[in-house]
Amino acid sequence: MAKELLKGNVAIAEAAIRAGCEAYFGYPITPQTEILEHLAKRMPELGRVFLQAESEVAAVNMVYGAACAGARVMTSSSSPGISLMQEGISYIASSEVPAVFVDVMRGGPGLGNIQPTQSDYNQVTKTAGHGDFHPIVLAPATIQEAIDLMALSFDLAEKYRTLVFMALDGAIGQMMEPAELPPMQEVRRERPSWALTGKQGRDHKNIVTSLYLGAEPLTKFNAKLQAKLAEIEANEIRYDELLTDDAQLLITAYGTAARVAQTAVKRLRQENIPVGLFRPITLWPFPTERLGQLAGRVPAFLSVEMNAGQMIHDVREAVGRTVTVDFLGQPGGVIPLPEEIEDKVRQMWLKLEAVA
Amino acid sequence: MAKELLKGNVAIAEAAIRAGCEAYFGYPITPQTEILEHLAKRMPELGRVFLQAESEVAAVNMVYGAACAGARVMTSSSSPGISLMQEGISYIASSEVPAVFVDVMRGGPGLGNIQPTQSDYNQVTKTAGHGDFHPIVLAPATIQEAIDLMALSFDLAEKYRTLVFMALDGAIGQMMEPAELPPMQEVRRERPSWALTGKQGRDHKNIVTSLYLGAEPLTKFNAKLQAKLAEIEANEIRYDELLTDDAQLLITAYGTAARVAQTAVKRLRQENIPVGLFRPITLWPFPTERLGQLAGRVPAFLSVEMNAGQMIHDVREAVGRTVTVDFLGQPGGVIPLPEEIEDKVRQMWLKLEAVA
Amino acid sequence: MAKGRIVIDVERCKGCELCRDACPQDVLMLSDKFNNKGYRPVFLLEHDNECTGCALCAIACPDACITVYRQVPQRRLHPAQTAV
Amino acid sequence: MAKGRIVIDVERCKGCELCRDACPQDVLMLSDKFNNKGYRPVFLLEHDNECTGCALCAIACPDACITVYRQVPQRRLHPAQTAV
Amino acid sequence: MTALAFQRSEKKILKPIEKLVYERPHSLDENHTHYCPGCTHGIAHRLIAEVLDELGLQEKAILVAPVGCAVLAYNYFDVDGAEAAHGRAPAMATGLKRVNPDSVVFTYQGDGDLASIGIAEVIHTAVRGENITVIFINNAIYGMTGGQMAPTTIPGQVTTSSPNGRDTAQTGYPMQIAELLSGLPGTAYSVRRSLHDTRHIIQAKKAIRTAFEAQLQELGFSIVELLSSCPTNWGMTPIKALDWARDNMIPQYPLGDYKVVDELKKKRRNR
Amino acid sequence: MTALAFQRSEKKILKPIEKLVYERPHSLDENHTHYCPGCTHGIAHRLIAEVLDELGLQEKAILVAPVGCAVLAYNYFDVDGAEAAHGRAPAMATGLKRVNPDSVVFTYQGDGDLASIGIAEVIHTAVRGENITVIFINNAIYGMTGGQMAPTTIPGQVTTSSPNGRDTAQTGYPMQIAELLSGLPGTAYSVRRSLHDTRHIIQAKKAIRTAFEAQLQELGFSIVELLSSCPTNWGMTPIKALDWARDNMIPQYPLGDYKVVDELKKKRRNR
Amino acid sequence: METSIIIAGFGGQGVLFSGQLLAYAGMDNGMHVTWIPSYGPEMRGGTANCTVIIGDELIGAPTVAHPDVAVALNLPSFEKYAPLVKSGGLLIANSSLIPAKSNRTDIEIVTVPANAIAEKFGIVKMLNMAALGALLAKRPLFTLDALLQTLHEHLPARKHHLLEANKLVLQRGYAVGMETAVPA
Amino acid sequence: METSIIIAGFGGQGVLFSGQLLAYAGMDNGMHVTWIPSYGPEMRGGTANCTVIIGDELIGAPTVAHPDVAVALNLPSFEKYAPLVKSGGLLIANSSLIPAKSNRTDIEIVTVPANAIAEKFGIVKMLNMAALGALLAKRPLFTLDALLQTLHEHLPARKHHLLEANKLVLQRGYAVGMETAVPA
Ligand SMILES: Cc1ncc(C[n+]2csc(CCOP(=O)(O)OP(=O)(O)O)c2C)c(N)n1
Ligand SMILES: Cc1ncc(C[n+]2csc(CCOP(=O)(O)OP(=O)(O)O)c2C)c(N)n1
Ligand code: SF4
Ligand code: SF4
Ligand code: SF4
Ligand code: SF4
Repeated sequence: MAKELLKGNVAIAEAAIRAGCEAYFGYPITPQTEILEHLAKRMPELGRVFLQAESEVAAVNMVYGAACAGARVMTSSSSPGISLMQEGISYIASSEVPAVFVDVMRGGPGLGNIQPTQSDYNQVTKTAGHGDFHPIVLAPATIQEAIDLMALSFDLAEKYRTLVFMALDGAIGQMMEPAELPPMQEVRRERPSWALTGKQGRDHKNIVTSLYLGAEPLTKFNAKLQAKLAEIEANEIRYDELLTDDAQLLITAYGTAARVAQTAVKRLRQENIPVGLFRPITLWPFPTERLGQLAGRVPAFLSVEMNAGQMIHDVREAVGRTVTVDFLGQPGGVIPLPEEIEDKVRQMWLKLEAVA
Repeated sequence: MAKELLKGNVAIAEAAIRAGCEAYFGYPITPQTEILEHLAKRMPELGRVFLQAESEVAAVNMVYGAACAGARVMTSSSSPGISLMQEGISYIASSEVPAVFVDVMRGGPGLGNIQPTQSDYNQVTKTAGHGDFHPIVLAPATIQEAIDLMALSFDLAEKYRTLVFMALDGAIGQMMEPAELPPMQEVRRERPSWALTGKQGRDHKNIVTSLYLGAEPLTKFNAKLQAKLAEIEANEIRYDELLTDDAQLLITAYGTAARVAQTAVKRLRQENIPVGLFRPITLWPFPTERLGQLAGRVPAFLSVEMNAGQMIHDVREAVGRTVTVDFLGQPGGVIPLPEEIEDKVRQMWLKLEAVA
Repeated sequence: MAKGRIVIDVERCKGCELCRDACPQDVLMLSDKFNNKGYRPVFLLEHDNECTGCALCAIACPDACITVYRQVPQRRLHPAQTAV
Repeated sequence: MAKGRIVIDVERCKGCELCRDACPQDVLMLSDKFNNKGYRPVFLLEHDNECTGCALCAIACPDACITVYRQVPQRRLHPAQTAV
Repeated sequence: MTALAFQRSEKKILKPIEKLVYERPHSLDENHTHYCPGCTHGIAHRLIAEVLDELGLQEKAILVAPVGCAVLAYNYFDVDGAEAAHGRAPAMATGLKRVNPDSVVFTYQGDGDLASIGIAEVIHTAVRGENITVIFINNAIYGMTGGQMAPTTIPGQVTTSSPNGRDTAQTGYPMQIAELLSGLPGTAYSVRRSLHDTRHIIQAKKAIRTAFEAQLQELGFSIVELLSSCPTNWGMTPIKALDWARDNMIPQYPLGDYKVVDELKKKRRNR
Repeated sequence: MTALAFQRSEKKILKPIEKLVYERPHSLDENHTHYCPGCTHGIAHRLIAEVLDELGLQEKAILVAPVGCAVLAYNYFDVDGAEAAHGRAPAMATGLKRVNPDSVVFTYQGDGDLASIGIAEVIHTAVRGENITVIFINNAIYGMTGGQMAPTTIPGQVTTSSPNGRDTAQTGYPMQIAELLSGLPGTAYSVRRSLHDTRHIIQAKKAIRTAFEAQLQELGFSIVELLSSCPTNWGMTPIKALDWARDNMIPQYPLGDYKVVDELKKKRRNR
Repeated sequence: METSIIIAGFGGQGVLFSGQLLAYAGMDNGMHVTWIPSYGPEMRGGTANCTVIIGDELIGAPTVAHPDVAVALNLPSFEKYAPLVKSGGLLIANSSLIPAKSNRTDIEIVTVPANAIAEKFGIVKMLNMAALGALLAKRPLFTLDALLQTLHEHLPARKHHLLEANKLVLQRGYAVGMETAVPA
Repeated sequence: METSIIIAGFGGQGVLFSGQLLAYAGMDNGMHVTWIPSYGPEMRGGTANCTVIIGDELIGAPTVAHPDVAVALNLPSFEKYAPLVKSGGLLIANSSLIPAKSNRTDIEIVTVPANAIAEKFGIVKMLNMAALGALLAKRPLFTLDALLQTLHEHLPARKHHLLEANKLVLQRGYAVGMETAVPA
């Protein structure tokens, strides 16, 4: 297929369709409503399920229901809507049914605004609800990557029977860029063995629940869940490195912030400043180990985020207290400019050179 | 006043009353329902407001409303209920109205069970909703401390116009212990100048909102919010230390886990193992700096938590990668036993000695 | 009057007495003994033999403990009804 | 017929024409010029002088741009109504 | 075959033989329930299972259990089952039904679950005319959490969160769910029945049957409200509790058919 | 005083003098609204402000603004105001009113806000007979987010999330909020009016006035549903939009008084 | 010095209250105490137990793996806790409902026909008092009179007429406890 | 090499579409492109702008502080972006609506009476095409024909009858651009 100029939100919606998404339940909220609107048009056309829910609370529980039936199902929302989904998300995690969530983050807290941010990094990576779990969190930096990760997200969700979040800052949702869509995948007809379909002659009933009464069953379940999360940590860490080999200063950033950082890195290299970019693609599991390795020889890090500094704590934990970790960014909906990063890196580099 | 044998939930409820709490809105959920039930009896008796909301979503928004009016207001819930409150919590944070939340944590994720856990550490300390903010999080380890912190929580909430969480594991809510209640504080009659009361002759209207349209206003607001959070970090860190002076091995734990650790420490000291206990009382702001100092001379840490390991990441970030940080605990509703901690510490101590 | 007979799953019974209350013949009673769950299950006063097999006890029972049989004159029987 | 007069807050006006639609005298028109918000505000065709002060325009206006005055014979005036 | 032949040959003896007139429905699982002695949750379960048996739906049915005393209902029915978040069973059922249109999906919900925290979901499910069935257990209280006030609590009724009796000036009036939902065009069937004695239990079962038939005929949303007892939290013996339900709940919650679409009326006449 | 004296002295001249017959209400703020040209949100604002003026409530009133096009309503009224989470205005109003019983609290909500995401809160607020007033703007669409389907969207109406027209088989039937809430005992006043022409606007204002009077008399929950237009998302000129509202909305949403408690009826007769 | 006590039995046997009574008495007598129930699923029925710790210093862990004392009022509790009592500890078993025996020789076992005593000297509901009597005989944390005083203070007024019967049951339990010799 | 272009104006002036058109044309001509709107509050009205970047390598940052080119279709946009254009850059100003002048001497300024051209050769809505024409005259990212081809492909069929008029407007804008000399 040829490249098309695609808007992030539309690309994601169409990529979900191409990945065989069978059902979508969601509620309008800027800046992701185009996902819902695209699916409102396309899903019925393809004989698949589209339903505008009465709220995000209803949407997540409809997703939960469809996921229990073993259908490829997704929803999308933005920050306040994701907050409303926390209980349902936790139930889904605890029931181990696969589901995909798209969070196109906007300015917060509260009603905030609709500008692009990465202010919900903690919310999606640390819990996304009560209890001990993490969804897999994928953060694309280009429209093409958004398309590719969208397909991956369904596969990972089903492979691990877990939740996968596509975490987009609003800019990725709103921008257009040429990208190629994969071929159409039909909706899968067979349902997994654990799915609720009615017994239909099965010799046992299937049950999906998140209730584990008493300390023992829940402890046992949590041990299993943690083992699964450990497996995901072992297998699914994804990241991208730009000029890290000889870097003396590393920028960590994801999504739009990483794109901006990439521009800055290129320009700074022209000034012979040995800076590189480390871009986590999975925000959870976080590439802690690799960052730790890099910290062995890189004395200074700069976390660039479109928030008040959230991923920086994961970076700090990964690299330890013996290296510098600085921060650049702000919440509120401002995309950082390459120039700001360049200035900051130059300052850091001056300091480093002074020490050396 | 003399000591009484008080159940944690009841003590908290009565302490809130004594602190002049004017209004309570909540929804039943085990293991905190006694808070609601105690207030159902006492608040109307005292001419104050008690209302059972139709849901946690409604409850948090009623709290939001009463907080906008400048009333001392609180709610209480447990893990799934707190998940449902995330949106409202984020609005409250963004509107800068004071409110107090009690979270008596139970087993998760999902419906889980009703046994005591600390599995929502991340949820309450890292975000408690979308956007960049942190509530102040207080974690008492005894009933007396719960009573004392309850009064403090209202004061802090009003001082900083912020949210304060009392984070209790279910055990603190359910256990009984002798404690002393403070004298009764009447409901404050005057309302703060920013409160919504109707203009009542004021020369300007008051507005409470969490909407900051456009990137500039929201960025400005967030800068203000971050400055406030920094001020809280500077002023309000609270922790407790037991035998840390000469410790070579430090347990970090809070709430019930810390009580158990205290027993273990006492016993281990009798075996001449130089172990101490570091107990954060504020989970946010986290005593990062003090822990960092201690890491300067303590080579090994053990994080004991009633979850799968959440605070341990804050500990790791604080102490760096040059010291050992081990973990003991599990989610699911099991209170750890002193013996388990003792075993673990003995193992760690043997290793430390072998290295030395 | 038609004769009936009931079979009670005593381990399932919680001794709530709703069946006893519903029984028009008053032929149900709580046992003196406890079952494994710690309840005193109900039993049919067999000697009276007054159960009509009306099944009202079964209709009232929250725990579906009761199976009901009724004697019917054989000629009135449709074949299909006895086919197992 | 009573004579009326209206004052339009032109900067507030969005040129929606709901007032014009509501005016029974048809004495309102959109201006050719734009206001600062970029809208063509409405104005009263003064020369016709046919406005009755019925205030229907004001009742229809979503932006509360219109103030309406009406000439009334002075004797019918209650003192209170003119006190400022 | 042989047994039948044998009986026929004996026909002339005219010795009465024993017929099975009631047995535990197959759509119930063998597990013992955790319900308190005499709690009518068990009766409601049994009736649903009988209807599933009679309509041959055991292999098609999917239960959505609530949060409430019936949280473990999936252990008691021998059909596929899910456990919903508190109040959200209708939304979950919607998700299930939309991707499984050939299955028969029903929720089982208490009054805290459906009328309080879950009112939005049940209303919108009815608004959409979602083709599912709701069995609604109205016992005027929150059972599972130990007896707090529900939106269905009777004025003056003492509960742990209305210790001086429900005060309508502060907490409002009981919600009449069957009536409320009957007003929505998407609702095909909305009735109220009671479980307080055998006559009413039999009527309740007929209503449950009609509700499932509405779903089978794809007529839209169907709900049966069942007045139920909670002996434990009402602090009564099971029998007293049924009397209390009769004397206090029925006056507040009149039994009756609040909405029956024509397609179902015809069916009932023909039966 | 002097002006008055002057006029009196001139009385005999009988020259007509100019009387102010309509001016911008004081309870409106000076800010310009961000509403699209001809959007009836502005009319509703004006009517509320006129009623607040007339009843002398500006100093007592507290507005709770929704999430929706009216999210900034607090900028347009000169009264104390809060901005609620999407759909939760009635819960927020409950909190405000319970601790400020002497104030006059009203919410202003769109149909997405009130009928979709916020249906639970408005119903329970009515169930409790909470002494607040709700002004409900029914424009059959989600305005702020760019024209998606609302629960009030007319069957067949094209929106961005029902691109082939609202399909009742998939999405259900329009919600009749005034009717629905009138069924609850806690509701004192529930009516539907329209803003599509001046005659109806005048009637709408009277209803708004009665709703606030209900609150002042502590009669419980009051709501006025106002059929409104959204020229932008309906893709029409403001005038065409009002015609569309008249022709398409009124048949679906009959105007009328769905509940008026006796205390208010008396009052209205006496006026 | 800390004494940890687990009391366990059926829901209706007064398990939680008797634990609270010990805690109150401990507090009234100047000791540090904690009481914690093992609260079960959000549903009815089943067994209940609680842990009471009484000591002369602030109490850390409110639960124990191996209690100094276990009071088993029914068979399931006996089966669960008999093996757990700390070596050298005490097990009080309600012999009215517990036919089984423990083969542990490293703990002291006192069998009290608690239901029988309660029915004889009061009403069957007081069986928990019989067990507490035996407990105090073996572990004199405070005097019988002190416990009675506490009972008086914490029993609702409408139950004060039962105090005398409670006293008799408690005393009889105490006597049984005193009679039981330390095992070989 | 990257060229960054900001197009800004009133809501109805075709700002977003003309940006997309440039992006499409860039893509069709084998270049890397990004387009990003600055999406405003969730409400109507106000001004709109978008940033287009066209380059020969994968594009990083989709926004810029100082664009190579700014196209200002109304006065507020002119006031906002005139000072921001990169030194040596290009500013296209719709002189039909922009009476003001910039005192910058380090950039090239082309004034195009876009409304007037559009009204004369097509309809007023095509004013954005006049501006694009001028842009291509000064920054030949691709040929006029290439842009027209792209327009043809992305204009909905029901608007194809307008293609010819669009072409005229575009050409006229191009001519104006060509006529404008580089400043001293
Ligand atoms: C979000 C959430 N809130 C509260 C609870 C606690 N909770 C469990 S069941 C229940 C009420 C049950 O009452 P009802 O629905 O009437 O059913 P019943 O137990 O009476 O059958 C509540 C409030 C919960 N589990 N989750
Ligand atoms: C929790 C949440 N979900 C969704 C949104 C996005 N949103 C903003 S306004 C709105 C709908 C507004 O429609 P309506 O209430 O009908 O008011 P109108 O704009 O038509 O006046 C939505 C869905 C939000 N801000 N918060
Ligand atoms: S006052 Fe009446 S007549 Fe005059 S302009 Fe307004 S509507 Fe027309
Ligand atoms: S109704 Fe108001 S805003 Fe609309 S044109 Fe008339 S004066 Fe202007
Ligand atoms: S608590 Fe009430 S509703 Fe729950 S099982 Fe017991 S009797 Fe039934
Ligand atoms: S979008 Fe619709 S409802 Fe919103 S202001 Fe514009 S016309 Fe009014």
